Amino acid sequence: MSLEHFKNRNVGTQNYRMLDLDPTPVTGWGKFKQVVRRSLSLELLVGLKVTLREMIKALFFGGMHTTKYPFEKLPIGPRYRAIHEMKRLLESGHYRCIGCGLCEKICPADAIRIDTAYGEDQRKHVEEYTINFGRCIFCGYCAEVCPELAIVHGGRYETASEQRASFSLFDDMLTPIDQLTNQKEFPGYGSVSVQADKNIKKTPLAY
Amino acid sequence: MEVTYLGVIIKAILILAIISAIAGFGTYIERKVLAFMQRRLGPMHVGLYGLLQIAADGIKLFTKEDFIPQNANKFIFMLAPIITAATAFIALSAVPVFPDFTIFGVFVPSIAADVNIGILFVLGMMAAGLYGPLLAGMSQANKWGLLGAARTAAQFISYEVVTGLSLLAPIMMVGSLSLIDFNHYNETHPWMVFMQPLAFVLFLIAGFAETNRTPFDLLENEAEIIAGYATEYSGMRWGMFFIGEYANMITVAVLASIIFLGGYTDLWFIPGWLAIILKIAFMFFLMLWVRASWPHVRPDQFMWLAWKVLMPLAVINVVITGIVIMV
Amino acid sequence: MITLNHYLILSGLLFAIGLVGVVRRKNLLMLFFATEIMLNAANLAFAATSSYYHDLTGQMFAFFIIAVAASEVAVGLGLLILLYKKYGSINLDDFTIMKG
Amino acid sequence: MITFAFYLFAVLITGLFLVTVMSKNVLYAMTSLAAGMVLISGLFFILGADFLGVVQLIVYVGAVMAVYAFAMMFFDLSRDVKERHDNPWLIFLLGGGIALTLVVMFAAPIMGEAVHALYPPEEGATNPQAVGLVLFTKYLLPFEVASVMLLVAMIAGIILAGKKMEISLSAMDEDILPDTKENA
Repeated sequence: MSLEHFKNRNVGTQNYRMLDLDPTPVTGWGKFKQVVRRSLSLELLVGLKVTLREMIKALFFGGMHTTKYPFEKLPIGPRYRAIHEMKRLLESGHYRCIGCGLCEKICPADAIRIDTAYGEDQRKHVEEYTINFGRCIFCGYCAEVCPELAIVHGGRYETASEQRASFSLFDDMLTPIDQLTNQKEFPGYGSVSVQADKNIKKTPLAY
Repeated sequence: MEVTYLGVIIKAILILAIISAIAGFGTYIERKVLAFMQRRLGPMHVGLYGLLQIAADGIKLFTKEDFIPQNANKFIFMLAPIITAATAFIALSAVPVFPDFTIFGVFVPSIAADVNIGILFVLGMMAAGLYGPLLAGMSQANKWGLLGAARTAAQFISYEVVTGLSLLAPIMMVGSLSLIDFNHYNETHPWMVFMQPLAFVLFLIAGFAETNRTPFDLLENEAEIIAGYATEYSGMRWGMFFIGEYANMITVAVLASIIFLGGYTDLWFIPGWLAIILKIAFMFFLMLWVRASWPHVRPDQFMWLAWKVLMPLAVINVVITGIVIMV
Repeated sequence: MITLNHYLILSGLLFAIGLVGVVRRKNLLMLFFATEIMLNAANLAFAATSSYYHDLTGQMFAFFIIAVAASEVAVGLGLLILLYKKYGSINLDDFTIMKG
Repeated sequence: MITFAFYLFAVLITGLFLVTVMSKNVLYAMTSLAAGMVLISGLFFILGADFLGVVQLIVYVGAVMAVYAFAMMFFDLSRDVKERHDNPWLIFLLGGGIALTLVVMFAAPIMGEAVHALYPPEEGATNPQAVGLVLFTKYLLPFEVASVMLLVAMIAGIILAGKKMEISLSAMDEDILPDTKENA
């Protein structure tokens, strides 16, 4: 099942067929005729034929629908909002987060906690960044408000864990440094729109 | 033909063991076939192709809490599943499944109890089997159980009539009530299903009703009455109802094979013992196939079907057969 | 060795049990149960006699008794249900309107 | 073996029927009665009356007792049956006396040895065949009368229990149904 299949469900455009049901017979003779017609036209066997056809299709022509879930997964949409990912700068490998704290402010569930400090190099460092996934409602405001595209929603949806501390540390969500070349620019919710450059307006000089 | 007590006991134990095993295996087959018909895989993970799923289910059933409701009539509540399982196995004791054979130089007739009223005995035991669901439903102090029990009584009483009358026409043609005689009759005549097609259809419908299989499983119709008579049951007591149900399915399949489909006579090049296994397997598959295909019926439609359609048809069939035999 | 007398004594015993039930029971349904016991005892005596004298008449009577029992149930339970609908009880002690 | 079976069955049947008569619980009474009838059919098998045994199994156990069970659904089964007994000893005295009379009655012809078989079974015929031969020759008229009686009983049962059954609420259309709010 491809992603294309997911997007184009074609709801409402299928060829539904209307059954032309006979009116319910009222008289005894009418009921009798209906029973005889339905019994002798072997309508019941049609149901048997359908199930047998499906079985043969499934067994011998590869029509089995089962996805063995833990072993194979269905693709999810690019705009899916699951566990957060923290991105790195592609050039230097340094994390993108500038510690502005906007995500902490906007989070409606009060799940994000950010702690920053000035480091030795007189730059602002993110000392601690945690998201409490017990409280996160996956609304996506943090990704939307982030000015640097540093925090985005990823596709890792299996959120069950043995303890609350899982997935909540900055380092866990950060792209591993050796995977830097595989880091994809985020196209989904909260990312820069395609024609972002055109939409930027010059600051009027009059000010 | 010499009947020894030891032989009878050995055969009884063999029937008990083999049919229990087949009944367990039947649940696996049922889940697989239903899954295939819905284009799913069915149980896959326990053992090769999920074959050990039966063992896993058994362990689960045995270790589950055995729950008895507070207001229930405890003794009868505990007795009911045993009745279902026991009657199903007793019914099988009068059914010859294989041709007689000789093993280790000992002649073995393939029937545990050769009563000369085989068919009636099987029907009688299946009739007594109605006490399982009935007492279960009435003893558990639960209104869904009571509804299930009421449906049990109505359904079984009605469809026993249809079963008996539909089998009457073949009995008249053979002139005996012994299932062995039925089998001998098939050696010299074409299969009974070609001579009595209506009786075959009626027997199948009534058999589905008496084994509580899907188009007619109103006793535990979970869409309407939770689980009917089995609402309060859990663990192995619940499992015993199902062993009984599958044993009954096998009984009906064997009866249909012997009476209507030629029994264990040799078929072209196929030896008799293999032929009857194939026939029984087909009948079993038919039950699962129907379960996958057809929806439930409403209880009032079901009673209507029994008394206004099937019973008159069966009586007409008997009358016509009688006239043909007489002329 | 089991003789006919064994069966007849058993049958008489069962009949007495049923009779005690009929006299003792006040609930109509239980009364029906007791009558069934009596009918069964009679059946047993008939079948035993038929078997020991090699005569099928006893079995014939047993068949007719079973037919009678079936009819009795059909009519009796119909009346029982009517009674229950009308008075809301099937206890014999409650039907005392004829008592002066 | 047969001796053992007879005594086992006899003790069990007596015990079960005693439970039926003495128990205060309807469910126990019905279950023990049904079990006792199954065992009586076992006695019939021992006596060689195979067909009678099976008829007992099908008609009594399968149909009659199931109909009783149907009637039992009127009652609250978790509660005991309340019955008032004025004079319990009289009952047992009566029962015992009649039992004694019965035994004497049964014993009288046996002592006399003046009994001989009217319809011995055909040589070589199985029990159902022999039964059929007698039933459809000598007892044909009673058989037909019994069938008419069953028909009459069935119609009577339907009419007695099924008053006002012709109104089926589930088969009606919504708008024909009586307005439940007004009635409530």
